[in-house]
Amino acid sequence: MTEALTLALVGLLMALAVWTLVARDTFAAVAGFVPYGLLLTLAWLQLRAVDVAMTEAAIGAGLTGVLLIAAASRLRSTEAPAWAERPGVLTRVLAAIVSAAVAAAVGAGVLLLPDPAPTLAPAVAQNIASTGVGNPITAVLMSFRAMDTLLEAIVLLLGLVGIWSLAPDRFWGGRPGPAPTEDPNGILGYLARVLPPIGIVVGVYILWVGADHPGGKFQGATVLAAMWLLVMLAGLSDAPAVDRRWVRIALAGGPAVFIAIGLLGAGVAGAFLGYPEGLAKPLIVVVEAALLPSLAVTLALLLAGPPRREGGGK
Amino acid sequence: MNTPTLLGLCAAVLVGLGLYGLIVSPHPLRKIMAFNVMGNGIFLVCAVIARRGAGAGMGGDPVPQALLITALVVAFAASALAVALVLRLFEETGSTSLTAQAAAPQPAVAEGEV
Amino acid sequence: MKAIADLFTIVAVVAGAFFFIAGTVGLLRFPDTFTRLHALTKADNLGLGLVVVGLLPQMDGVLAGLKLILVWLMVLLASATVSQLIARAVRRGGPKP
Amino acid sequence: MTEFLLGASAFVLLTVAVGLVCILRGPDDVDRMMSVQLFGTAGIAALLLLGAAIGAAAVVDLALILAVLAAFAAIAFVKAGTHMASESDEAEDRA
Repeated sequence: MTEALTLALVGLLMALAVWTLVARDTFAAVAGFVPYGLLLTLAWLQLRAVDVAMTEAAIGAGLTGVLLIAAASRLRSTEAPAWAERPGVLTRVLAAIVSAAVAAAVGAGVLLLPDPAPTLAPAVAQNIASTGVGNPITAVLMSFRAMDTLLEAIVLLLGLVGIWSLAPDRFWGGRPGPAPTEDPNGILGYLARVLPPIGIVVGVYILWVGADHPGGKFQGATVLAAMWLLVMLAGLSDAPAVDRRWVRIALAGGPAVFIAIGLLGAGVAGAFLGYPEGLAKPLIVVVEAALLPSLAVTLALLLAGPPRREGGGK
Repeated sequence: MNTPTLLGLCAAVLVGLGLYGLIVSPHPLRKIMAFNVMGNGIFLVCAVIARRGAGAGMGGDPVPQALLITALVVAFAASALAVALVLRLFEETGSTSLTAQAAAPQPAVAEGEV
Repeated sequence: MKAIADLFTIVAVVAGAFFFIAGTVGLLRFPDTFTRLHALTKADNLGLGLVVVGLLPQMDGVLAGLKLILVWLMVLLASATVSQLIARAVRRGGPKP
Repeated sequence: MTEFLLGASAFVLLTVAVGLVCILRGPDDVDRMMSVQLFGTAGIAALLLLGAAIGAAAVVDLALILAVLAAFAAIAFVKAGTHMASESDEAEDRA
């Protein structure tokens, strides 16, 4: 029966992937992308990667959909000209041959994977006790491969800097997105008052259980970012000017704490990002708690886009 | 054929479809989506490898799984940056064409652009 | 006891699956946007509600059960809001129904 | 029991997917959005069923995330639509 479910998943994933490629209407293609993310969530779950499924649910099915839908609506007028620029038959045939060859190579790679499969699971299981956390993914992210996580937090910041630098000169340091026009007492305002309290609890809870069960800061931060975006979309609060000091502090705070604790490790435990004996879990919790608001603000502002209005008073 | 293999082959197809879309789609937003499809295929292969490495009481090898979480978040940031670039191109030129003649922008308000 | 719980799960989940069929058929067969919206919001919420109720006996503890019910309530909230928003957007003369 | 839950999960998914694939062809964006919404709800149901089948307790937390974010795609759609309507008539051309 589990094969039947997998087959259904595989069929639908491929159908939606084809759809996003062949649909004439870009919005229709984007509309297919949201369920596509949801199906991937189920695929991660079938592969027992529950933590990854959570991230996909939050980012792939949540934020990416919003990003693409908003962009597709604004770019609607560019569709017909783009369609006219479609490459000729020869290019398409060549592209199809190349793509099929690459797909065949990847497929062969999957079929020829070594058996028994190499795995680091026993190594993680052996050393997880030294970190004090119960969730092996969190142990890997925050201890064994902490450097990756630190660099990732910084990559997100760089992405945001890249987006901000797309702002026209006169809006430099201004507010992203259009001015709020929504009636704050409308149905969206209602949702933006009811949902965020629950959403914030859920986000923090996901961070909290992440120590011992699937969950963690990325998933929690995405939920928090979504709640902030909802409040902004409903017109209850305007997007902040990006040169505000609190925005800058919120963005850099998490990575700064992470680096500080890393340097502490360099002094006390003999390696950058090494944790002193017995202090691993409290330090991991501190870093995660510091990263949560930073990641939430970063993700929300990534979605809000470059500044498009003056930043001054309201 | 078991579940990881099936999903692995699905991943191979996704990589191929994404690559095809990336080359053929004329619209940059569609290219971004195609790139995401391709990326998802690669992530799926990675998750299949993680699943095959199940052991020590875990459903999969936690190291690739942790890297996948990182990858998903970074892929989102990259998509957001790419979408912002396309929207800026549209605001600047009124078109999203990537061909040479249409891409000569008329910098009306954007002198000193970064 | 286990058998009764399992039977309850099966009955409720099957009923839930039926409502998902109903929702899909409604979406495909109803003539205009408002009636389709009606089919959608009734069917999917009842479907998910029945699945949630059916899964309650399979949960490990009270907390998991409460979270499961919270999931349903949140989807109800989302669905109610979305149907209002869509109906309003249609009536305001956006894309024609 | 496990078999039943897995089967139910696949069944719900396939049922709604049939509708999804039909609706994605159009004609209206509103209908596309509604079928996406229906698919979102059914996806949560399929997820919970699969989670119960494989005994992954954390699936409830996963469903919680999805439920909190369930409205976002549609909100982005409606917001984008109203902005378009006020800015120009381009939205009408292809709708």
